Amino acid sequence: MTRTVLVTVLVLLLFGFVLFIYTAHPEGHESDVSAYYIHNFIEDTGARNAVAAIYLNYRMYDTVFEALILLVSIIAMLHFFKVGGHG
Amino acid sequence: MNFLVITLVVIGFLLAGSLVRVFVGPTVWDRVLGLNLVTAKLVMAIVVFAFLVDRTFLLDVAIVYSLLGFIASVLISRFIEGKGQV
Amino acid sequence: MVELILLISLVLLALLAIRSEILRVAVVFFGIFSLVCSFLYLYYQAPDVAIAEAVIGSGLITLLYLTALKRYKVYNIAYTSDAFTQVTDRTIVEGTRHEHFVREIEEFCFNRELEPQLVFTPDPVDELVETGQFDLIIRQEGERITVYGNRENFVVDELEMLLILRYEDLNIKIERFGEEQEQEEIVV
Amino acid sequence: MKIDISGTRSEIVSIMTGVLYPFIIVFAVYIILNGHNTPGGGFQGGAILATLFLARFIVLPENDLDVHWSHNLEKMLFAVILLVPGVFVFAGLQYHFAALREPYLIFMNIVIGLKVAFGLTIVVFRFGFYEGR
Repeated sequence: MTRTVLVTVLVLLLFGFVLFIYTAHPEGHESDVSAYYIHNFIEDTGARNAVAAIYLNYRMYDTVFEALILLVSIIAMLHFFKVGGHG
Repeated sequence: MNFLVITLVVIGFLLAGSLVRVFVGPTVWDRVLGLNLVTAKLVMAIVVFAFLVDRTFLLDVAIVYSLLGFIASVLISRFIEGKGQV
Repeated sequence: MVELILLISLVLLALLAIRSEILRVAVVFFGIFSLVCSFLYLYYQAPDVAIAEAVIGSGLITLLYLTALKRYKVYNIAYTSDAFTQVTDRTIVEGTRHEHFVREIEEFCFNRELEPQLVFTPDPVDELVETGQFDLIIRQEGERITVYGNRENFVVDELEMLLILRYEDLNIKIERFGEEQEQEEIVV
Repeated sequence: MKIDISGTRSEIVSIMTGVLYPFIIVFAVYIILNGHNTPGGGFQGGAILATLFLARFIVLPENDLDVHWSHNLEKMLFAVILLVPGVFVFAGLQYHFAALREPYLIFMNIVIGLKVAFGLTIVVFRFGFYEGR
Protein backbone atom coordinates (compact mmCIF):
# COMPACT_ATOMS: atom_id res chain seq x y z
CA MET A 1 0.00 0.00 0.00
CA THR A 2 2.75 2.45 0.95
CA ARG A 3 4.52 1.49 -2.26
CA THR A 4 1.47 2.44 -4.31
CA VAL A 5 1.22 5.78 -2.50
CA LEU A 6 4.92 6.48 -3.07
CA VAL A 7 4.63 5.67 -6.77
CA THR A 8 1.55 7.88 -7.06
CA VAL A 9 3.32 10.80 -5.38
CA LEU A 10 6.36 10.33 -7.62
CA VAL A 11 4.24 10.24 -10.77
CA LEU A 12 2.32 13.35 -9.67
CA LEU A 13 5.57 15.21 -8.97
CA LEU A 14 6.91 14.22 -12.36
CA PHE A 15 3.66 15.34 -13.98
CA GLY A 16 3.91 18.70 -12.25
CA PHE A 17 7.52 19.09 -13.35
CA VAL A 18 6.68 18.36 -16.98
CA LEU A 19 3.73 20.76 -16.81
CA PHE A 20 6.04 23.42 -15.31
CA ILE A 21 8.53 23.02 -18.14
CA TYR A 22 5.76 23.22 -20.69
CA THR A 23 4.29 26.40 -19.23
CA ALA A 24 7.60 28.12 -18.43
CA HIS A 25 9.05 27.72 -21.93
CA PRO A 26 6.12 27.68 -24.31
CA GLU A 27 8.05 27.98 -27.53
CA GLY A 28 11.58 26.81 -28.13
CA HIS A 29 14.11 28.87 -30.03
CA GLU A 30 14.06 28.35 -33.77
CA SER A 31 17.40 26.79 -34.47
CA ASP A 32 19.26 27.44 -37.68
CA VAL A 33 19.41 23.77 -38.63
CA SER A 34 15.67 23.16 -38.52
CA ALA A 35 14.97 26.42 -40.35
CA TYR A 36 17.42 25.38 -43.06
CA TYR A 37 15.81 21.95 -43.41
CA ILE A 38 12.31 23.38 -43.60
CA HIS A 39 13.14 25.94 -46.25
CA ASN A 40 15.52 23.96 -48.44
CA PHE A 41 14.56 20.29 -48.32
CA ILE A 42 12.72 20.27 -51.67
CA GLU A 43 15.72 21.56 -53.64
CA ASP A 44 18.23 19.48 -51.72
CA THR A 45 16.61 16.06 -51.85
CA GLY A 46 13.71 16.11 -54.28
CA ALA A 47 11.23 14.84 -51.70
CA ARG A 48 7.95 16.57 -50.95
CA ASN A 49 7.57 14.88 -47.57
CA ALA A 50 9.97 16.50 -45.13
CA VAL A 51 10.17 13.40 -42.94
CA ALA A 52 11.36 11.27 -45.88
CA ALA A 53 13.90 13.95 -46.77
CA ILE A 54 15.30 13.89 -43.26
CA TYR A 55 15.46 10.15 -42.66
CA LEU A 56 16.74 9.27 -46.12
CA ASN A 57 19.15 12.10 -46.75
CA TYR A 58 20.06 14.44 -43.91
CA ARG A 59 20.00 11.80 -41.15
CA MET A 60 20.97 8.69 -43.11
CA TYR A 61 23.19 7.33 -40.33
CA ASP A 62 20.10 7.15 -38.12
CA THR A 63 18.25 4.97 -40.61
CA VAL A 64 21.24 2.68 -41.21
CA PHE A 65 21.73 1.98 -37.53
CA GLU A 66 18.00 1.54 -37.02
CA ALA A 67 18.04 -1.18 -39.68
CA LEU A 68 21.06 -2.69 -37.93
CA ILE A 69 19.15 -2.78 -34.64
CA LEU A 70 16.25 -4.62 -36.30
CA LEU A 71 18.65 -7.13 -37.84
CA VAL A 72 20.50 -7.73 -34.56
CA SER A 73 17.28 -8.18 -32.58
CA ILE A 74 15.95 -10.73 -35.08
CA ILE A 75 19.25 -12.65 -35.05
CA ALA A 76 19.11 -12.71 -31.23
CA MET A 77 15.51 -13.95 -31.35
CA LEU A 78 16.42 -16.75 -33.76
CA HIS A 79 19.30 -17.67 -31.49
CA PHE A 80 17.11 -18.04 -28.41
CA PHE A 81 14.23 -19.89 -30.09
CA LYS A 82 15.62 -23.27 -30.96
CA VAL A 83 12.15 -24.65 -31.77
CA GLY A 84 11.97 -23.74 -35.41
CA GLY A 85 14.95 -25.83 -36.44
CA HIS A 86 17.09 -22.92 -37.56
CA GLY A 87 19.69 -21.57 -35.33
CA MET B 1 -16.17 24.91 -41.85
CA ASN B 2 -18.51 25.34 -38.94
CA PHE B 3 -20.53 22.30 -39.94
CA LEU B 4 -17.40 20.12 -39.91
CA VAL B 5 -16.48 21.29 -36.40
CA ILE B 6 -19.97 20.44 -35.12
CA THR B 7 -19.77 17.02 -36.77
CA LEU B 8 -16.39 16.36 -35.15
CA VAL B 9 -17.76 17.29 -31.70
CA VAL B 10 -20.78 15.01 -32.16
CA ILE B 11 -18.49 12.16 -33.17
CA GLY B 12 -16.41 12.91 -30.09
CA PHE B 13 -19.43 12.47 -27.83
CA LEU B 14 -20.37 9.22 -29.57
CA LEU B 15 -16.77 8.11 -29.05
CA ALA B 16 -17.08 8.88 -25.35
CA GLY B 17 -20.28 6.78 -25.25
CA SER B 18 -18.49 3.81 -26.82
CA LEU B 19 -15.61 4.26 -24.38
CA VAL B 20 -18.06 4.09 -21.46
CA ARG B 21 -19.12 0.64 -22.67
CA VAL B 22 -15.45 -0.33 -22.78
CA PHE B 23 -14.81 0.93 -19.24
CA VAL B 24 -17.85 -0.56 -17.47
CA GLY B 25 -18.54 -3.56 -19.67
CA PRO B 26 -19.02 -6.55 -17.40
CA THR B 27 -17.70 -9.22 -19.77
CA VAL B 28 -14.83 -9.40 -22.20
CA TRP B 29 -17.19 -9.50 -25.18
CA ASP B 30 -18.57 -6.06 -24.36
CA ARG B 31 -15.05 -4.74 -24.41
CA VAL B 32 -14.20 -6.35 -27.75
CA LEU B 33 -17.40 -4.84 -29.16
CA GLY B 34 -16.30 -1.52 -27.69
CA LEU B 35 -12.94 -1.88 -29.47
CA ASN B 36 -14.77 -2.33 -32.74
CA LEU B 37 -17.02 0.67 -32.06
CA VAL B 38 -14.07 2.89 -31.15
CA THR B 39 -12.30 1.88 -34.37
CA ALA B 40 -15.34 2.82 -36.47
CA LYS B 41 -15.78 6.16 -34.69
CA LEU B 42 -12.10 6.99 -35.08
CA VAL B 43 -12.26 6.29 -38.83
CA MET B 44 -15.12 8.77 -39.09
CA ALA B 45 -13.26 11.28 -36.93
CA ILE B 46 -10.14 11.03 -39.10
CA VAL B 47 -12.12 11.58 -42.31
CA VAL B 48 -13.87 14.66 -40.89
CA PHE B 49 -10.60 15.97 -39.48
CA ALA B 50 -8.82 15.53 -42.83
CA PHE B 51 -11.44 17.67 -44.54
CA LEU B 52 -11.39 20.17 -41.70
CA VAL B 53 -7.68 20.92 -42.04
CA ASP B 54 -7.87 20.40 -45.83
CA ARG B 55 -5.11 17.81 -46.03
CA THR B 56 -6.39 14.80 -47.92
CA PHE B 57 -3.26 12.70 -47.39
CA LEU B 58 -4.47 12.11 -43.85
CA LEU B 59 -7.03 9.71 -45.36
CA ASP B 60 -4.26 7.10 -45.60
CA VAL B 61 -4.44 6.65 -41.85
CA ALA B 62 -8.20 6.04 -42.10
CA ILE B 63 -7.55 3.24 -44.61
CA VAL B 64 -5.02 1.67 -42.24
CA TYR B 65 -7.58 1.73 -39.42
CA SER B 66 -10.36 0.19 -41.45
CA LEU B 67 -8.09 -2.56 -42.81
CA LEU B 68 -6.45 -3.55 -39.56
CA GLY B 69 -9.18 -3.04 -36.96
CA PHE B 70 -10.86 -6.08 -38.47
CA ILE B 71 -7.75 -8.22 -37.96
CA ALA B 72 -7.25 -7.11 -34.35
CA SER B 73 -10.83 -7.81 -33.27
CA VAL B 74 -10.86 -11.17 -35.05
CA LEU B 75 -7.62 -12.17 -33.30
CA ILE B 76 -8.91 -11.25 -29.85
CA SER B 77 -12.30 -12.90 -30.44
CA ARG B 78 -10.72 -16.13 -31.66
CA PHE B 79 -8.39 -16.15 -28.68
CA ILE B 80 -11.23 -15.82 -26.18
CA GLU B 81 -13.58 -18.19 -27.99
CA GLY B 82 -10.95 -20.91 -28.40
CA LYS B 83 -9.93 -20.73 -24.72
CA GLY B 84 -6.34 -19.80 -25.44
CA GLN B 85 -5.87 -21.02 -29.02
CA VAL B 86 -4.92 -18.07 -31.22
CA MET C 1 -13.33 19.18 -27.12
CA VAL C 2 -12.51 15.95 -28.94
CA GLU C 3 -8.90 16.35 -27.89
CA LEU C 4 -9.93 16.69 -24.23
CA ILE C 5 -12.12 13.57 -24.33
CA LEU C 6 -9.35 11.57 -25.95
CA LEU C 7 -6.64 12.77 -23.57
CA ILE C 8 -8.69 11.86 -20.48
CA SER C 9 -9.66 8.48 -21.91
CA LEU C 10 -5.99 7.84 -22.72
CA VAL C 11 -5.03 8.13 -19.05
CA LEU C 12 -8.00 5.98 -17.98
CA LEU C 13 -7.16 3.29 -20.54
CA ALA C 14 -3.53 3.17 -19.47
CA LEU C 15 -4.52 2.80 -15.80
CA LEU C 16 -7.05 0.08 -16.63
CA ALA C 17 -4.56 -1.82 -18.78
CA ILE C 18 -2.09 -1.84 -15.91
CA ARG C 19 -4.53 -2.61 -13.09
CA SER C 20 -6.86 -5.19 -14.66
CA GLU C 21 -6.38 -8.67 -13.25
CA ILE C 22 -7.67 -10.56 -16.29
CA LEU C 23 -4.92 -10.21 -18.84
CA ARG C 24 -7.11 -10.79 -21.90
CA VAL C 25 -9.01 -7.63 -20.97
CA ALA C 26 -5.71 -5.80 -20.63
CA VAL C 27 -4.89 -6.68 -24.25
CA VAL C 28 -8.20 -5.14 -25.36
CA PHE C 29 -7.48 -2.02 -23.33
CA PHE C 30 -4.03 -1.76 -24.85
CA GLY C 31 -5.47 -2.06 -28.36
CA ILE C 32 -7.87 0.82 -27.75
CA PHE C 33 -5.05 2.78 -26.07
CA SER C 34 -2.85 2.53 -29.14
CA LEU C 35 -5.72 3.49 -31.46
CA VAL C 36 -6.58 6.60 -29.44
CA CYS C 37 -2.87 7.43 -29.16
CA SER C 38 -2.53 7.15 -32.92
CA PHE C 39 -5.42 9.57 -33.47
CA LEU C 40 -3.74 12.05 -31.16
CA TYR C 41 -0.51 11.78 -33.17
CA LEU C 42 -2.60 12.59 -36.22
CA TYR C 43 -4.20 15.51 -34.42
CA TYR C 44 -0.77 16.93 -33.59
CA GLN C 45 0.23 16.82 -37.29
CA ALA C 46 2.43 13.73 -37.32
CA PRO C 47 0.76 11.33 -39.78
CA ASP C 48 3.89 9.20 -40.27
CA VAL C 49 4.02 8.25 -36.62
CA ALA C 50 0.25 7.75 -36.63
CA ILE C 51 0.43 5.14 -39.39
CA ALA C 52 3.25 3.26 -37.67
CA GLU C 53 1.43 3.32 -34.33
CA ALA C 54 -1.85 2.12 -35.88
CA VAL C 55 -0.24 -0.79 -37.74
CA ILE C 56 1.98 -1.99 -34.92
CA GLY C 57 -0.38 -1.29 -32.04
CA SER C 58 -3.46 -2.91 -33.52
CA GLY C 59 -1.97 -5.74 -35.54
CA LEU C 60 1.42 -7.01 -34.49
CA ILE C 61 1.45 -6.23 -30.76
CA THR C 62 -1.95 -7.92 -30.33
CA LEU C 63 -0.64 -11.15 -31.81
CA LEU C 64 2.55 -11.05 -29.74
CA TYR C 65 0.70 -10.46 -26.45
CA LEU C 66 -1.97 -13.07 -27.17
CA THR C 67 0.69 -15.63 -28.05
CA ALA C 68 2.45 -14.88 -24.79
CA LEU C 69 -0.88 -15.26 -22.98
CA LYS C 70 -1.34 -18.79 -24.31
CA ARG C 71 0.80 -19.93 -21.41
CA TYR C 72 -1.84 -18.50 -19.09
CA LYS C 73 -4.38 -21.32 -19.05
CA VAL C 74 -8.11 -21.11 -18.32
CA TYR C 75 -9.28 -23.27 -15.42
CA ASN C 76 -12.96 -24.24 -15.61
CA ILE C 77 -14.82 -24.68 -12.34
CA ALA C 78 -18.44 -25.82 -12.10
CA TYR C 79 -20.45 -25.08 -8.96
CA THR C 80 -23.49 -27.32 -8.83
CA SER C 81 -26.30 -27.68 -6.31
CA ASP C 82 -29.90 -28.87 -6.32
CA ALA C 83 -30.91 -25.56 -4.80
CA PHE C 84 -30.22 -23.86 -8.13
CA THR C 85 -33.50 -24.51 -9.86
CA GLN C 86 -32.88 -22.13 -12.71
CA VAL C 87 -30.04 -20.28 -14.36
CA THR C 88 -28.39 -18.45 -11.50
CA ASP C 89 -25.44 -16.26 -10.83
CA ARG C 90 -23.11 -15.81 -7.93
CA THR C 91 -25.58 -13.86 -5.78
CA ILE C 92 -26.81 -17.21 -4.45
CA VAL C 93 -23.73 -17.83 -2.38
CA GLU C 94 -23.04 -14.24 -1.44
CA GLY C 95 -22.13 -13.52 2.15
CA THR C 96 -21.94 -17.09 3.33
CA ARG C 97 -19.06 -19.31 4.24
CA HIS C 98 -19.39 -20.92 0.81
CA GLU C 99 -18.52 -17.67 -0.87
CA HIS C 100 -15.27 -17.49 1.08
CA PHE C 101 -14.59 -21.01 -0.10
CA VAL C 102 -15.12 -20.12 -3.77
CA ARG C 103 -13.05 -16.95 -3.44
CA GLU C 104 -10.23 -18.95 -1.88
CA ILE C 105 -10.19 -21.32 -4.85
CA GLU C 106 -10.15 -18.40 -7.27
CA GLU C 107 -7.26 -16.79 -5.43
CA PHE C 108 -5.43 -20.10 -5.45
CA CYS C 109 -5.82 -20.25 -9.24
CA PHE C 110 -4.58 -16.69 -9.65
CA ASN C 111 -1.45 -17.57 -7.69
CA ARG C 112 -0.82 -20.56 -9.99
CA GLU C 113 -1.17 -18.36 -13.14
CA LEU C 114 -4.44 -20.08 -14.00
CA GLU C 115 -7.51 -18.12 -14.86
CA PRO C 116 -10.60 -19.42 -13.03
CA GLN C 117 -13.86 -19.44 -14.93
CA LEU C 118 -16.78 -20.19 -12.64
CA VAL C 119 -20.04 -21.69 -13.90
CA PHE C 120 -23.13 -22.09 -11.70
CA THR C 121 -25.42 -24.89 -12.79
CA PRO C 122 -28.11 -27.23 -11.42
CA ASP C 123 -26.91 -30.18 -13.53
CA PRO C 124 -25.96 -33.43 -11.80
CA VAL C 125 -22.29 -34.30 -11.44
CA ASP C 126 -22.32 -37.25 -13.83
CA GLU C 127 -23.39 -35.14 -16.79
CA LEU C 128 -20.76 -32.51 -15.98
CA VAL C 129 -18.06 -35.17 -15.81
CA GLU C 130 -19.15 -36.58 -19.17
CA THR C 131 -18.83 -33.24 -20.94
CA GLY C 132 -15.18 -33.28 -19.99
CA GLN C 133 -14.73 -29.52 -20.10
CA PHE C 134 -14.53 -28.89 -16.37
CA ASP C 135 -11.32 -29.30 -14.43
CA LEU C 136 -12.98 -28.99 -11.04
CA ILE C 137 -16.58 -29.62 -9.98
CA ILE C 138 -17.93 -28.45 -6.61
CA ARG C 139 -21.13 -30.10 -5.39
CA GLN C 140 -23.10 -28.50 -2.56
CA GLU C 141 -25.76 -30.41 -0.63
CA GLY C 142 -26.97 -28.29 2.25
CA GLU C 143 -23.87 -27.63 4.28
CA ARG C 144 -21.88 -30.50 2.83
CA ILE C 145 -19.45 -29.85 0.01
CA THR C 146 -17.90 -32.45 -2.24
CA VAL C 147 -15.09 -31.53 -4.60
CA TYR C 148 -14.59 -33.64 -7.70
CA GLY C 149 -11.28 -33.37 -9.46
CA ASN C 150 -9.58 -35.20 -12.26
CA ARG C 151 -7.16 -37.89 -11.23
CA GLU C 152 -4.44 -36.63 -13.54
CA ASN C 153 -4.77 -32.99 -12.58
CA PHE C 154 -1.90 -32.04 -10.36
CA VAL C 155 -3.51 -28.75 -9.28
CA VAL C 156 -6.15 -30.71 -7.36
CA ASP C 157 -3.41 -32.40 -5.36
CA GLU C 158 -2.20 -29.04 -4.11
CA LEU C 159 -5.75 -27.81 -3.52
CA GLU C 160 -6.65 -30.83 -1.38
CA MET C 161 -4.37 -30.00 1.54
CA LEU C 162 -5.37 -26.35 1.63
CA LEU C 163 -9.12 -26.93 1.61
CA ILE C 164 -9.20 -29.70 4.21
CA LEU C 165 -7.08 -27.67 6.61
CA ARG C 166 -8.94 -24.39 6.32
CA TYR C 167 -12.60 -25.35 5.87
CA GLU C 168 -13.24 -28.07 8.40
CA ASP C 169 -16.70 -26.72 9.20
CA LEU C 170 -17.90 -27.19 5.63
CA ASN C 171 -17.49 -30.98 5.80
CA ILE C 172 -15.38 -31.19 2.67
CA LYS C 173 -14.84 -34.47 0.89
CA ILE C 174 -12.62 -34.79 -2.15
CA GLU C 175 -13.22 -37.38 -4.81
CA ARG C 176 -11.22 -38.01 -7.95
CA PHE C 177 -12.66 -39.17 -11.26
CA GLY C 178 -10.97 -40.31 -14.43
CA GLU C 179 -9.24 -43.48 -15.48
CA GLU C 180 -7.51 -45.60 -12.91
CA GLN C 181 -3.81 -45.36 -13.38
CA GLU C 182 -2.12 -48.69 -13.67
CA GLN C 183 0.67 -49.09 -11.20
CA GLU C 184 3.82 -49.73 -13.09
CA GLU C 185 6.02 -52.21 -11.39
CA ILE C 186 9.51 -50.95 -11.16
CA VAL C 187 12.01 -53.69 -11.72
CA VAL C 188 15.28 -52.89 -10.13
CA MET D 1 1.59 -29.86 -44.83
CA LYS D 2 -1.98 -31.11 -44.89
CA ILE D 3 -4.84 -28.74 -44.23
CA ASP D 4 -6.83 -29.39 -41.08
CA ILE D 5 -10.45 -28.50 -41.82
CA SER D 6 -11.83 -29.82 -38.53
CA GLY D 7 -10.03 -27.21 -36.46
CA THR D 8 -11.12 -23.73 -35.50
CA ARG D 9 -11.41 -22.40 -39.03
CA SER D 10 -14.32 -20.13 -39.71
CA GLU D 11 -15.76 -19.58 -43.16
CA ILE D 12 -16.70 -15.93 -42.62
CA VAL D 13 -13.18 -15.03 -41.52
CA SER D 14 -11.63 -16.95 -44.42
CA ILE D 15 -13.75 -15.23 -47.07
CA MET D 16 -13.38 -11.77 -45.53
CA THR D 17 -9.61 -12.18 -45.30
CA GLY D 18 -9.57 -13.31 -48.93
CA VAL D 19 -11.40 -10.13 -49.88
CA LEU D 20 -9.02 -7.99 -47.80
CA TYR D 21 -5.83 -9.63 -49.13
CA PRO D 22 -5.39 -7.69 -52.43
CA PHE D 23 -6.38 -4.44 -50.75
CA ILE D 24 -3.67 -4.84 -48.13
CA ILE D 25 -1.07 -5.60 -50.82
CA VAL D 26 -2.07 -2.62 -52.97
CA PHE D 27 -2.17 -0.29 -49.99
CA ALA D 28 1.24 -1.39 -48.71
CA VAL D 29 2.80 -0.91 -52.16
CA TYR D 30 1.16 2.52 -52.38
CA ILE D 31 2.52 3.52 -48.97
CA ILE D 32 6.03 2.38 -49.89
CA LEU D 33 6.18 3.86 -53.40
CA ASN D 34 4.57 7.16 -52.44
CA GLY D 35 6.57 7.55 -49.25
CA HIS D 36 8.53 10.57 -50.47
CA ASN D 37 5.41 12.57 -51.31
CA THR D 38 2.80 11.59 -48.73
CA PRO D 39 3.13 10.36 -45.15
CA GLY D 40 4.38 6.84 -44.91
CA GLY D 41 7.55 5.29 -46.17
CA GLY D 42 9.58 2.15 -45.81
CA PHE D 43 8.89 1.22 -42.23
CA GLN D 44 5.13 1.79 -42.32
CA GLY D 45 4.65 -0.01 -45.63
CA GLY D 46 6.79 -2.92 -44.45
CA ALA D 47 4.72 -3.25 -41.29
CA ILE D 48 1.54 -3.35 -43.37
CA LEU D 49 3.08 -6.06 -45.56
CA ALA D 50 3.85 -8.03 -42.40
CA THR D 51 0.20 -7.86 -41.34
CA LEU D 52 -0.54 -9.62 -44.64
CA PHE D 53 1.16 -12.70 -43.21
CA LEU D 54 -0.71 -12.08 -39.97
CA ALA D 55 -3.99 -12.31 -41.90
CA ARG D 56 -2.83 -15.57 -43.45
CA PHE D 57 -1.98 -16.82 -39.96
CA ILE D 58 -5.56 -16.11 -38.86
CA VAL D 59 -7.03 -18.18 -41.68
CA LEU D 60 -4.63 -21.13 -41.50
CA PRO D 61 -3.17 -21.24 -37.98
CA GLU D 62 -2.01 -24.85 -38.28
CA ASN D 63 -0.06 -24.44 -41.52
CA ASP D 64 3.62 -23.81 -41.49
CA LEU D 65 5.26 -21.33 -43.83
CA ASP D 66 8.85 -21.73 -44.82
CA VAL D 67 10.41 -18.42 -43.82
CA HIS D 68 14.03 -19.60 -43.77
CA TRP D 69 14.83 -17.92 -47.06
CA SER D 70 13.79 -14.55 -45.67
CA HIS D 71 16.58 -14.66 -43.04
CA ASN D 72 19.32 -14.52 -45.68
CA LEU D 73 17.34 -12.10 -47.80
CA GLU D 74 17.07 -9.71 -44.88
CA LYS D 75 20.84 -9.74 -44.33
CA MET D 76 21.45 -9.07 -48.03
CA LEU D 77 18.98 -6.18 -47.97
CA PHE D 78 20.86 -4.72 -45.03
CA ALA D 79 24.03 -4.80 -47.12
CA VAL D 80 22.18 -2.88 -49.83
CA ILE D 81 20.99 -0.35 -47.25
CA LEU D 82 24.59 0.08 -46.15
CA LEU D 83 26.07 0.35 -49.66
CA VAL D 84 23.69 2.54 -51.66
CA PRO D 85 23.62 5.55 -49.29
CA GLY D 86 27.34 5.10 -48.78
CA VAL D 87 27.86 5.79 -52.46
CA PHE D 88 25.08 8.28 -53.01
CA VAL D 89 24.88 10.37 -49.82
CA PHE D 90 28.09 9.93 -47.85
CA ALA D 91 30.44 9.97 -50.86
CA GLY D 92 28.64 13.02 -52.26
CA LEU D 93 27.35 11.62 -55.53
CA GLN D 94 24.07 13.48 -55.04
CA TYR D 95 25.72 16.81 -55.69
CA HIS D 96 26.79 15.76 -59.19
CA PHE D 97 23.64 13.93 -60.33
CA ALA D 98 20.64 15.99 -59.27
CA ALA D 99 18.30 13.94 -61.47
CA LEU D 100 18.94 10.80 -59.43
CA ARG D 101 17.72 12.26 -56.13
CA GLU D 102 14.09 11.23 -56.47
CA PRO D 103 14.80 7.70 -57.85
CA TYR D 104 17.21 7.25 -54.94
CA LEU D 105 14.44 8.02 -52.43
CA ILE D 106 12.04 5.59 -54.11
CA PHE D 107 14.68 2.84 -54.25
CA MET D 108 15.64 3.26 -50.60
CA ASN D 109 12.00 3.21 -49.53
CA ILE D 110 11.47 -0.07 -51.42
CA VAL D 111 14.57 -1.67 -49.88
CA ILE D 112 13.74 -0.57 -46.33
CA GLY D 113 10.13 -1.69 -46.79
CA LEU D 114 11.17 -5.17 -47.91
CA LYS D 115 13.66 -5.50 -45.07
CA VAL D 116 11.13 -4.48 -42.42
CA ALA D 117 8.49 -6.75 -43.97
CA PHE D 118 10.81 -9.77 -43.85
CA GLY D 119 11.96 -8.98 -40.33
CA LEU D 120 8.48 -8.55 -38.88
CA THR D 121 7.29 -11.67 -40.74
CA ILE D 122 10.01 -13.65 -39.02
CA VAL D 123 8.93 -12.20 -35.67
CA VAL D 124 5.26 -13.00 -36.30
CA PHE D 125 5.88 -16.56 -37.40
CA ARG D 126 8.44 -17.38 -34.73
CA PHE D 127 6.18 -16.06 -32.01
CA GLY D 128 2.75 -16.94 -33.32
CA PHE D 129 3.48 -20.31 -34.85
CA TYR D 130 6.46 -21.98 -33.23
CA GLU D 131 6.43 -20.46 -29.78
CA GLY D 132 2.69 -20.48 -29.26
CA ARG D 133 1.72 -24.11 -29.67
